[in-house]
Amino acid sequence: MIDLKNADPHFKWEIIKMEGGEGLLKCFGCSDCAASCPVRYFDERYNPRKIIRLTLLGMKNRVLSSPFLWFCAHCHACTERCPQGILVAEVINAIKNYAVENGYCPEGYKVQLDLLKRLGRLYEVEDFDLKKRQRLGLPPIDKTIPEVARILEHTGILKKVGQ
Amino acid sequence: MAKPLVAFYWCASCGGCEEAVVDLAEDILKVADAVEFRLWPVALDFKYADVEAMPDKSIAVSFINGAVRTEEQEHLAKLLRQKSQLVIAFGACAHLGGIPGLANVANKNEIFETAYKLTRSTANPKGVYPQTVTETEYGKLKLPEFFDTVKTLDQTVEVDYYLPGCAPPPDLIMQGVTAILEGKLPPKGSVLTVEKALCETCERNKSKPDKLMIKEVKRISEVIADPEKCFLAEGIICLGPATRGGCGERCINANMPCRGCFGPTKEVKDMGAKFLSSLASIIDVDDEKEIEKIAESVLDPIGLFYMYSLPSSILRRKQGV
Amino acid sequence: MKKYALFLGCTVPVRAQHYEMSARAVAKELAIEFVEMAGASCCGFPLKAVDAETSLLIAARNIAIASKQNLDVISLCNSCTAMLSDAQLQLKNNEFYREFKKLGFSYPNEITVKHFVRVLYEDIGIDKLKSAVKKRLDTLHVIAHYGCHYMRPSYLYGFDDPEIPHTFDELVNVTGAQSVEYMDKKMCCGGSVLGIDEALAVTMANHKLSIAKNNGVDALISICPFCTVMYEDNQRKAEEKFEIQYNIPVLYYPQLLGLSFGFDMNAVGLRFNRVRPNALLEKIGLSD
Amino acid sequence: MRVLVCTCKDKIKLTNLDLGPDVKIEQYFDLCKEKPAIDSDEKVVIAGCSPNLLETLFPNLNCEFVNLYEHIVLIGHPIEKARDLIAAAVEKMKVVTPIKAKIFTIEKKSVVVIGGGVAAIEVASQLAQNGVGVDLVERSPFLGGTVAQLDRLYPEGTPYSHTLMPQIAKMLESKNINYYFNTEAKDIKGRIGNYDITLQTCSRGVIDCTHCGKCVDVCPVEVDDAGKMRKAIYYVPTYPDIYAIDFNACTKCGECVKVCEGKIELEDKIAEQNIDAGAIVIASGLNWYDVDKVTEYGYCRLPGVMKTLEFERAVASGVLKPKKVVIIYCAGSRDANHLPYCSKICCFLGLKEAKLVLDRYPETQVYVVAMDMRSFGTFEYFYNKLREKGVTFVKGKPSEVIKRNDSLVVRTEDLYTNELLEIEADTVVLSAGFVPDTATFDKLGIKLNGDFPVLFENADLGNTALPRGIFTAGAATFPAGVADSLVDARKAAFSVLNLFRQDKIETKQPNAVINEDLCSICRMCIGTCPYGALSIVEEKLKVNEELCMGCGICSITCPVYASQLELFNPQGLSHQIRTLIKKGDVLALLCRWSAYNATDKAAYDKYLYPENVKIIRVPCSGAVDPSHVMDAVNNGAKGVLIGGCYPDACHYARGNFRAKAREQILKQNLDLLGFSRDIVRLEWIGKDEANKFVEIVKEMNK
Repeated sequence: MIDLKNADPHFKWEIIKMEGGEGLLKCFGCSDCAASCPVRYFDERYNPRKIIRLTLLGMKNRVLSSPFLWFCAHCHACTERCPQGILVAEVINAIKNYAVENGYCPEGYKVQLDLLKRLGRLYEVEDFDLKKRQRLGLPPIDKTIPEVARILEHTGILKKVGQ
Repeated sequence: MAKPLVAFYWCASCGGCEEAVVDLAEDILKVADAVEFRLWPVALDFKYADVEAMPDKSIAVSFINGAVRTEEQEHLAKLLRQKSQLVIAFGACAHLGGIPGLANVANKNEIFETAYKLTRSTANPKGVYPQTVTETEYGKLKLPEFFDTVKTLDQTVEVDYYLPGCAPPPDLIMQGVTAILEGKLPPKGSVLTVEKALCETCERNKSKPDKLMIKEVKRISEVIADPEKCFLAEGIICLGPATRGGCGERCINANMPCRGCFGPTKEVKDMGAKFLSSLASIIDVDDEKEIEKIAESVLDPIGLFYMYSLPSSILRRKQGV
Repeated sequence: MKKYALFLGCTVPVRAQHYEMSARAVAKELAIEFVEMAGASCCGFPLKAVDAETSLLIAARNIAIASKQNLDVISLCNSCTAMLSDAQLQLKNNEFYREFKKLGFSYPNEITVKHFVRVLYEDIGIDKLKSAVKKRLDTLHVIAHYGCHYMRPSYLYGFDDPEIPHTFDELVNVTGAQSVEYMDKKMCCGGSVLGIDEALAVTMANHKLSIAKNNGVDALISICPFCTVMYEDNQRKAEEKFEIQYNIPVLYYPQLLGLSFGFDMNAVGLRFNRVRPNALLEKIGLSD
Repeated sequence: MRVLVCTCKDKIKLTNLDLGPDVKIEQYFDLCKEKPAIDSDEKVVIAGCSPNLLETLFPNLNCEFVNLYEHIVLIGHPIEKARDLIAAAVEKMKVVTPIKAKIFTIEKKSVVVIGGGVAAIEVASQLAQNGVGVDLVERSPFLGGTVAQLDRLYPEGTPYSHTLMPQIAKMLESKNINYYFNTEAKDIKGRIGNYDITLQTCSRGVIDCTHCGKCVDVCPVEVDDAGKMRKAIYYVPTYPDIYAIDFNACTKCGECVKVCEGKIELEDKIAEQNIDAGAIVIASGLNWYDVDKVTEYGYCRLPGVMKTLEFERAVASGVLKPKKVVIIYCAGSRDANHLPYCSKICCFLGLKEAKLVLDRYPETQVYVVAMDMRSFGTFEYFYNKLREKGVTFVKGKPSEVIKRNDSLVVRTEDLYTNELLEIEADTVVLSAGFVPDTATFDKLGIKLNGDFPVLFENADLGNTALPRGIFTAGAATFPAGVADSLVDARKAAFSVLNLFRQDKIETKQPNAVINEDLCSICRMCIGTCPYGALSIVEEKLKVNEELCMGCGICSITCPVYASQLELFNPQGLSHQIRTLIKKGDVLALLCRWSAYNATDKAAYDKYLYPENVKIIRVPCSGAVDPSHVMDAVNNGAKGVLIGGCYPDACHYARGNFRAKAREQILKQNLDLLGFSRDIVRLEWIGKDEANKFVEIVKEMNK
């Protein structure tokens, strides 16, 4: 049961303030998003309509702690079809961002963040890779791009996830 | 026949108005032929005492540019009024207060503090501010009093005509001078340019949609404006609709929106408030929160709506300081 | 000669060199000049779920590199294209631009971002591609996998029909290979959930693999290194999980196009494909 | 200037009022009874009780009312306040432009009815019976409009002819109607009482007809007319009894001419003629939404996916015998990418199609997939009946229709079970919405609000946003069913009859007047007019007197005061404020439709407020200029309250939003000039919210 005693009426307003969260209130629950969602097609535990619904009801803890929130593949199938013009994938992403701000960052993302901080890219470029590129006639690439770390410092995201 | 006597004086101004006279180019020789200068501190050496010694109304016309900010300027404005048949407020500062008029968002102390203490290039360890009287071993040195408030010329003395602009364009100056010399002047108190707003003659007005509504307010510094399109149609604030025309759209032609140096048209008392109203009205958003957001995006409304006209507005200056 | 800045991203230069090689080879053939983007980083997409602003700033910085050279950007990866396109749109937003400038970056020239395949379709054109084909691959039947961020979200791209996409099929057909019409064409590869729930991701990838198998095609044609990871690298996992044999080669489109241009199979890096396309090569008479 | 002061039967005791030699004060014991004569051109000030009452007794005058009873006596303020209020009113009246009477002469007393559907027929019929000459202009060759395309009408399912044919028969009894078929109004000029309409008529092809039907037999061209097959020469059994050629399909092979017993001309030519009228009724009906734009549902792409009309006609004519049907509701409706609104009638259309197919083929399996079933009123019985007939209703919005193994599959989520649902079917019916046919409105330059010709959020505006000589009937303004269209048509006919009783209409409603010496055609005002009354005609800004409703929003928008509202110009209000406001006062500028009424209520309910609160009545919160606030502040006002209607409830549609934007920027301005942001407050005050008004002014008075 959804117990509204645990609801936070500010939650939806908080999400609207997030980048991409703007359209949230327009949802009228038609479920076109859920019916279009490829992830839900294979795993009914993920349901974008339900996440949005719970957000509108203010069930903050339940939404933020849900492991299924992270199932969104950001494929935008829902966005294309939403009759209310909600950028559904962006709204879900806004909720994810909010979850990160509130200490719910999945480990996988922390690893990626660390890689980007150190390297500026997701994969380490070893000498082996550079040699292979050279052999294949491909131009050399930068091993690290420290500028990325500067951006991470600037936005304070490292602090947010406790790095 | 003796040539009419003319005075040209500057109060609180940047000197641009004097430049505008020089910009008359060869025409300045015609003016010099027709009149005799009795005071023109920037160009010729006359003493105030010479003017004081003249009989009242002996000067045919005094052109005064700049706003009135100090005791000396006030004194000269009054003196020239007394000695002249006609007083012309020359340029935006004399007419409306101009850029120096924006100082009315501060008072004397705040200005002194900024100018003589806080600016990084200032070294003033003792914190000395200008004094009206300073005792020295050579005697008393006097400086004119610096007022709290910048005033327009007509808030100081009666003004017969206004030559608008920052600075007035040479062709308008020439027209004005010719009208005076030929005695073909409009009713007293007129602004010596056209009656309608800038849009009337602006080339870009044609590109404006009939229903001009905007969803975003932009400043020219934030975007690169399309040189063909009406600024307002692109959401860039342009004071053209509220500003008297006759300037030849100099700014518009340089791809800068109008900032209102020619002042309001005749029915409007408070140009800034009026244009604020117009601009707010075309914000095409029907949501209170959105409206608040857009209103907040209008940064520095005083500098925007009252760039040249704060001292001539209804409230004239910042209150309570 | 058309000039573009080439954005490689993370995966392509390190894990999918054959994609890069083949793309460079066909580009050269089509008189497209790639200018390297020195200092380009990750596109920012992996951080979007963590903090949208950070990811957009990273993307915008990459765009700034191309903007300085006043070159439109070509990306080989669907996700990179989406991320960079989003940032390109954001750069027109004053608030974002101010933040961007605070970091000391600038965006002097307005440039566009396009996927390489979109450039082939829009800027080069079907006709020109057709005339470059020297060896028609008429015997091949393939399925074209668009991937999500090729045409979605349409508000970023305004390209192709997000419901009934057709451009990539047309491009595949140019080579002579037949792009087979199939169900659930727009289905996601599952790549985005790989890090969250591998079993689910593999199930998603399996869906299209099974459709491919049912259609009896010779290959699945991909235009995104992410999708290829799902369909090729994880094919074995899908086979194990669903107890089925697929053995479906996954080719990058430039590889297929290169073959139709008459390139040597090494020139398009075919030996790096993890599912060996031996049967396919045999069909077109290139078996080694 | 005359100032008429009423004692309200001795309740207002105002003595020794002297406002200088130019102002003549007249005292009345009971103004309501005594009713002194006031010249309609004269400017006067009337001081007495609330203008809400006085205005009904002294309507249409150049008059400013001063409310002495509700604003002074009842509220217990000293009577000396009256002097300031009256003096300020006098100062205002000195500078306002008096109202010029607008006279619309009704020169022609005939009507043009545009359209030929049920609404148009009803209007024409009613008017003709009442002796009004009617020109009925129909685009197609036959009467009947959308209704004639249907098989049956909901909810009973009666054949359309039950309704339409008696209606046509009744209309044909009148001799006052000229019919123009294959005709469109190409151009409309003029104004109320005298319109000049250019008609453009395409040829019908069939000149004379014996109704033998041989032409149809020999015609080789088959045309799919929304699910029903017909020939290029055809007949719709309504009116007139003459066949017609569909020149879009006709190949001009000449077979029909050979067998014709009457006369056929295969030349499609266009003729023009002009007619005049005193009024126009637009009954142009509606168009079906192009559902092929909803690409995910596969219309045009997947065989078996059809529109409701096609389905209805195909089932009714026996061409289609489906086994399993899915009816998808809101195909493109309530959808930001297509029709953002609800078309109101398609829920019943869908139910009707379900009943139709079950009536014919009871064994058919029918699924209705709907986000919401909007079966208001008696339609709930219809909905109940269909459930009992075995229709399966699914709550949800299908994501897509696909083809799988030769059958159509509707993919959706079933919101009742929260599970994904795929329904296989041979036929998928898309119940799409409707769009009004706005071609005529465009020709008349009538402002559309979104998709519709008139504003709907404001009941009053629905009637006033059209020029005075233009009326609408039926589904021309919004999708409507047959019953609603007929009621609406009778209403339109009544309005026209009412208009034609008079030879002229005179209004003294204040209008905006443009001072061409000042207007630089900067176009700031045009878009702010809620009625589209402003436009540029021959390089000059013009006010359409038929449309202007006197809100004053344009005069406040105008950056040079070139636009001036009669009786309420910005300079007048400025003078009034400068005279009225003294140091420490609180000025309340209140919308006459809402906030001002609250002050009357405050007096009756004894919500007292301090005497330094001075109230001025304005037409709209959108008719207040920031410089008015500056004036009051400059005079030392402690605060300025602008009271307006709640959002979306503005009498003039958008005036309060304009006010909001001005207030928000003004606040920033005043902040920089050293004032509290709250020195000016725009508040939404309902007409009964006396307590809210009083609380606010008390706060502002602190």
